[in-house]
Amino acid sequence: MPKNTETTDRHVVLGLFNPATFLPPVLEHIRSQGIPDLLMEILSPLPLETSLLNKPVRIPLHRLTIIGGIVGIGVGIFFAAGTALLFPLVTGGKPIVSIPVVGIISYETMMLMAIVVTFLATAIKIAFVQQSGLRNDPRIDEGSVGLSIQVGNDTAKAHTISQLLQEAGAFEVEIRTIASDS
Amino acid sequence: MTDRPTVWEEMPKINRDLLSPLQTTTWTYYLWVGVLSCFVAAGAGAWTYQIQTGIGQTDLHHPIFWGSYIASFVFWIGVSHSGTFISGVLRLTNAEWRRPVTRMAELMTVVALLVTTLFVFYHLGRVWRFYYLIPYPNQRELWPNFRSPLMWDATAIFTYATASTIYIYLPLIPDFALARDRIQGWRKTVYGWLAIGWHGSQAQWRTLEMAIRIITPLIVMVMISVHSIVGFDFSMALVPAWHSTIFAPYFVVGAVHSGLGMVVIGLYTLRRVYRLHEYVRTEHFEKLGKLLLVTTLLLAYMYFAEQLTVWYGQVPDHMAVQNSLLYGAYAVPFWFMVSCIYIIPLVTLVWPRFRQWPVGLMMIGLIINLGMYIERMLIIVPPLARPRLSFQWDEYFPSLIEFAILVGTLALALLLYSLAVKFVPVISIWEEKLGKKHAQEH
Amino acid sequence: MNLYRRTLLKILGLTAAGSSLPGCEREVHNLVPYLLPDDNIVPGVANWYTSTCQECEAGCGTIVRVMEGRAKKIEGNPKHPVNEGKLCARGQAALQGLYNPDRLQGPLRREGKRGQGQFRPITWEEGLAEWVEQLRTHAGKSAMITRPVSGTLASLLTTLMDSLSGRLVMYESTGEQTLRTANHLSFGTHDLPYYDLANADYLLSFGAPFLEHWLSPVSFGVAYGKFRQGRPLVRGRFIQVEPRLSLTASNADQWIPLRPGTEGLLAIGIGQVLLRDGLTELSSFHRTSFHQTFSAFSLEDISTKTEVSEEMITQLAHELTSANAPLILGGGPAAAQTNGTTTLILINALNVMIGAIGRRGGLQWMEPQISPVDLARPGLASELTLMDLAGEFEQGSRTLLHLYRADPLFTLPPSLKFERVFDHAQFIVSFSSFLDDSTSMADLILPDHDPLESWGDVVQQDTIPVPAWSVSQPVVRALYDTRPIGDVWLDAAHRLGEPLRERVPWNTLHDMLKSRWQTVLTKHDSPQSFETRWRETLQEGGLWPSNIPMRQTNTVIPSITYKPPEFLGNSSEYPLYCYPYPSLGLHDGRGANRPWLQELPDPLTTGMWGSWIELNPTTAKALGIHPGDRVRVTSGYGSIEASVMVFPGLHPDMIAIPMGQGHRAYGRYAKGRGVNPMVLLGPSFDGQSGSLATGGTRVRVERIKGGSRLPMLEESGKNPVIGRIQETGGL
Amino acid sequence: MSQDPQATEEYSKTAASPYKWEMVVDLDRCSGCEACVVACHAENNIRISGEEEAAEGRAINWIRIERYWEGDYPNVKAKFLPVMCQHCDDAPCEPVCPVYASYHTPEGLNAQVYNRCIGVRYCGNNCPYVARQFNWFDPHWDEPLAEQLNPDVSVRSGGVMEKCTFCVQRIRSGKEAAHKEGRRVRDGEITPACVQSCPTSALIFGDRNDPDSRVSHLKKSRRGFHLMESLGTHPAVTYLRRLSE
Repeated sequence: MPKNTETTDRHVVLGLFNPATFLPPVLEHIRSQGIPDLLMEILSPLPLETSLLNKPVRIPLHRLTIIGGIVGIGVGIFFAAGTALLFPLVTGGKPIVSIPVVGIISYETMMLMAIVVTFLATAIKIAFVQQSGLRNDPRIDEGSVGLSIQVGNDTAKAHTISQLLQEAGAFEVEIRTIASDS
Repeated sequence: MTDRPTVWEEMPKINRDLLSPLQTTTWTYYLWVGVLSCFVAAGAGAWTYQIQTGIGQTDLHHPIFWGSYIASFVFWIGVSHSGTFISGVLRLTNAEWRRPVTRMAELMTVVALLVTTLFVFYHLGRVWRFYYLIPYPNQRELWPNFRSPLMWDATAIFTYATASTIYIYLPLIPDFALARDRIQGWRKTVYGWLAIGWHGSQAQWRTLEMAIRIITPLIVMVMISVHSIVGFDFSMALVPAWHSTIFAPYFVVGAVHSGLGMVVIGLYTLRRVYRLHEYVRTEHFEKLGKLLLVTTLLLAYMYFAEQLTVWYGQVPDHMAVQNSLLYGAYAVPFWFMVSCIYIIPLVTLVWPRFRQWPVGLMMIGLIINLGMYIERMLIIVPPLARPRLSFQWDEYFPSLIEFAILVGTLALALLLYSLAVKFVPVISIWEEKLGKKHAQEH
Repeated sequence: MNLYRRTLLKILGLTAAGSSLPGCEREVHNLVPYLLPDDNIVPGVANWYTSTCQECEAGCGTIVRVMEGRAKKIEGNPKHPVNEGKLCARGQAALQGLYNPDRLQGPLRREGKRGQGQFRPITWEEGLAEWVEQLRTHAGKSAMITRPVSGTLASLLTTLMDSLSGRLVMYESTGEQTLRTANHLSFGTHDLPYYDLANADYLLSFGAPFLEHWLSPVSFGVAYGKFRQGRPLVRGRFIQVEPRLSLTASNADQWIPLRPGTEGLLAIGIGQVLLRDGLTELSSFHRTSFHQTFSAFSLEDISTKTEVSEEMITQLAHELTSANAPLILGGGPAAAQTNGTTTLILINALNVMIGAIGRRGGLQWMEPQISPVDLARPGLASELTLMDLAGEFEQGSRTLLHLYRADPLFTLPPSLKFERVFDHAQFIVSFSSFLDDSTSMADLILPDHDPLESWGDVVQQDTIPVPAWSVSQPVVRALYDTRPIGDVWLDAAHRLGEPLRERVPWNTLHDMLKSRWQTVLTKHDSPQSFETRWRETLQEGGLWPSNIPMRQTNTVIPSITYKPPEFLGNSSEYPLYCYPYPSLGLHDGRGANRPWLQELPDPLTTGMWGSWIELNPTTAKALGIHPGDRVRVTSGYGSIEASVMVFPGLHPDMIAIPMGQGHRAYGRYAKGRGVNPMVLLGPSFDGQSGSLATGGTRVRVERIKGGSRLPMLEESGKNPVIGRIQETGGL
Repeated sequence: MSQDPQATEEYSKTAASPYKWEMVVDLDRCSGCEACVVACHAENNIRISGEEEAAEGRAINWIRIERYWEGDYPNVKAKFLPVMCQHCDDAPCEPVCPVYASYHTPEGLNAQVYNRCIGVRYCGNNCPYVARQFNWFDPHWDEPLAEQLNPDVSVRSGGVMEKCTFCVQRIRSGKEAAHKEGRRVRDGEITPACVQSCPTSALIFGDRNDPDSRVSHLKKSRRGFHLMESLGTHPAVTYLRRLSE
């Protein structure tokens, strides 16, 4: 039993539940212990329709997509119109800058940029929400739901919470400690 | 809910089943890969020879400047439409049954696109100067000519290739994570990178789903534009029987037609090889059969509209082409093609019982693709072979070198696909689980 | 500055087609060989030199573009009266004779048996020594067969041959001997008239292929242009009568096919109508003589024999008389029959009837002029003359044979057994530049320069309005260790010593040439020195005195009795007439070693690089033969095999075969390619002119195994009809 | 040539050129003698294809005489149509080239830039006159035939599209000559090889902008027509109909 000493380490408590038994009451019980939703995170092998935790998830993806698209149109116009003007050559009586061509090219580049930007944003988002030591547990994919709770550097609190989770019906609880200087 | 095992209880089994192709490999697989590699090598040799000696190794000659390479180019782009259509359109329409099919279809898309680009290079007279096609600042200050439909094509295909790679990657992230935790060795690290730290938190799930929701409609639009532009390559030209407004939509539908056929083949084979009968069930074949029936009718309708217009118009230039198809030099392949892509699918697929017969559907898939390949040839060659100056009328049939390259490339496509199967779960695991969940809830 | 550089880069990026970069990276293009040690050679700057085309006997004036000592292009000499700056395909292809990869590069001595074609290079000294030795041993027994030469060389050879009491035979397979004889019998002169096509307004041609190879094709081409569109209001009307639709016939407003060999009969029919309807004024002498000639047959008899309707015959007669300046030509297939001369005389008679003699737009003769080389071309030999020569060799009265640019073994039918000459000749010397079928039988080969490398002159005294005395000069230094035939003969003459030496005192043909031109150029008394006049002449390309008076010719046409053509082989066994025609590019075969001409599509069949048999579609159908099928053509004298081209413009009872292919030697492009139709022909002659009746042999055709696609420009090979073009306004 | 300001202008679209080149083909004069074909081969270093390639339909001709049959024996007619690049003002072959290998000069020439061409062959498909010819292999001349090659014209390598240029090298040198003397090019001063050789003068070449040039007059002829006028390619080659009853 470690003493209640001042360390800079942070603790994360992960409890594994059987999906059948993991129900909103459980969360209620934990909330009642004064743990805000912000510190909680639910890990699941597939997306859960109802968001059990009421914490806002704001992702500005749509806006990024639109911005990407607009940039793409610019690129398209440069290719179809700009390069033609840079070195104007008459070909077959077609105008140097042909509107339909500009349309087609910028449509494609618009799509390209929109999709690429959206993807990058998504990837970055996915890759960097995992701060605060949340880690995957293979057993979750085997058909269970994980509830992870972030605790500050208070070791004692970590233990109480793990108790709490066990009462709530977690068939397994583990406390992870992340060295802050790592 | 208690008598039947819930999806949660099935999960270990699902994981095991769907990851098994990645874990266990039989000697037949190695044999298969070995054979394919030989064919690929032969094709590569043929291409090298063609580059060394000259593009004259084909049977092309004026006025028939385009032939089997361009036809194959069009064909393979068509195949690439399978994935996007299945996973894209069906996702948009929330067709639950799509789930086991999407991943293997998307794989086809990516492989097909890789192959497609190859044909552009086969076709070039001076392939070592291909970089003239790339828009980059150079000392000549000369950029590619974007007024050329071929440049529209290049742009569209680049977009499409990038998009579909992204589109297959996103839903793969959770599965990569799954594999990362279950497979050891060098692959573990690779999966590790590819999973970009996925751990299934609700935030990640939501981000992922939102991204997919945004990209799906976009990629469907790209898909339609791509093959429309391939159609433009021809309809922008003055060539009789190319210069037609229906080409763009016609090409798109044709692409989906052959694409679906290809999916059926893949679906059947994979289910057979990896015993996925639990996941790929008859209903899937039946659904695909229905889709095929629809595309058959749609395509036949468009083709008829096109030919009827020509026939009734009786414009000599166009008639020359049509006659050569109906009862001229190209009559045999033409009628063969017609029966392959219209008649046979129609008379078979209308029977519900037939649609529930996987083997039959697989065979229809084969026939349709054979037919569509010939159809691509017949779209390109006869119009070129019947120029307005009848003095220049001529015929064309691919040379041995061409055949070697075509077969080699087909082998390459199969090879890439077979290798991919060993690295990527051919059925999207989490989507499958989700599907089962929905099924149980309602 | 930077801007300028940029524009330069743009140009490099965008060098338009045919920019001045020497695009091909062959090292020969980097080094500049100063073949002509000449101050005015500037690299990259072209010089033009005048010369005279020697591909056929028309003697067109040419200018040759020379850069860095290499001949680049031959064009017509704009100042030359014969071709007025134009030149035909064959003339332009002369370059590929000069730069032909199979040219003989030095004197050769036979090794092994004669005809095995094994030769060993020797020095000129050895060669000349041996030849002179042979000339001594075979004194008085030598003969020379040469393609027609003219001017100084001609006079040199004649002088030498008769002082050696040898026999000089100038032979040209398309020498129009029949025409010359017919004209001699009709007008009492050996000179051919000038057919003033340009000023005629109606042309009736009995098969004369004047747009292909007849007499002077280029000058006729120039005239034809004027005949059609040269005059503001007049467009000449042109009717061609012949059993095969030749290139010339396809230009006619109307082509009238008739049964082969009956052209004379048709002429009689037309003349009959002219006389009957009193459409002609004639001297009483002619009136009587013509009347019996032209009333020998009834019109319908003629019509059935010729297969030309009576209406047509009458119409032709009336058209002839309604025209202002009608002109009638005869040649080609009409002359290629056993009754050729008679036919052409009858045609001359028609010309007399329509008053075309001496008329503008008719037949004209100029007063004979004193040419710089004091003699016109010596008479050409007919095939019968060659037979006579062969006889001399058989008897042993001739033992030493010289060949110069003549290939009798190829151009003569084997049935004439001309190889006798080569069997009996004890020694054969050839001066040809190529190892053709005859030269490969030679014992000693002393190759001549190419015409573009040598001095020479050509005298054109007939078939043109003014005489043309053209010179040709070396435009490039000799490529190989060859010597001009003139110099070689002079050398030999000097070695033989007196009396030859003082008869031909010159050391080179060039000296001889100049000395002869000196007499002329100084005769036209002018202040400048000879040298300046000579230089001017060279710049002009020759000398052509203008305003030559017309000669009055008196027609001496006797009363003619028409005799029908005779054919070898009976019609039951050999149902078809056979007509071998000189091909547009290869002519009688001399062009077969020029790739340009091999690849030049025959304008009507569009065939290239080979031989074919032309069949009328109905005949082909009857025989169950399809285009591209392989057939065997058999006559009583030989048989050939080739693939068929169905040819809509051909008399159903006739097959036609292009000449020029089927060489046994003659270089990589010609050897073993196609077939030589001469193989089929039998010894059938036109008695009066003694020339071979090439149309006088019957054949049969049978389909045999196999069949190959002959190279054709017309890729469909389906004889397309005009579709779209008519829609856009027709041709 | 690159230093010649005129030549440099030629490539900038903005510079309006004083010349517009035009060819007239008088079908009533053309006898089909094919002197033009050999002249073109000699002038423009056109490769010798040889029997095999010719049989494959790959023989290269920048100008060819097309022969069309009409009717059946005995009333059969053969009509000749010389076809070369029509140098269309609205050339279908130009815009489809993805690398600007085919473009339009201010003088109305349809220029083909060999060193830019990568052999996509779209232009070949899109030329209604089948005027464009392709080098399926590298060219070859048996020595010493190559001695004859014209240094003013680049030899085309394999994999490159080529076609009639109206003998642009002759046009350029003609213009330079005129430029030195500070005058316009005279009518008939510049003749492409085919025009120069044509015995019957069926081919006429000149400047459309010069109202007194022969081509300007002949263009107005009632016999005049363009090949496939309905396609709206506006060719720079005018044909004069062959007259026949």
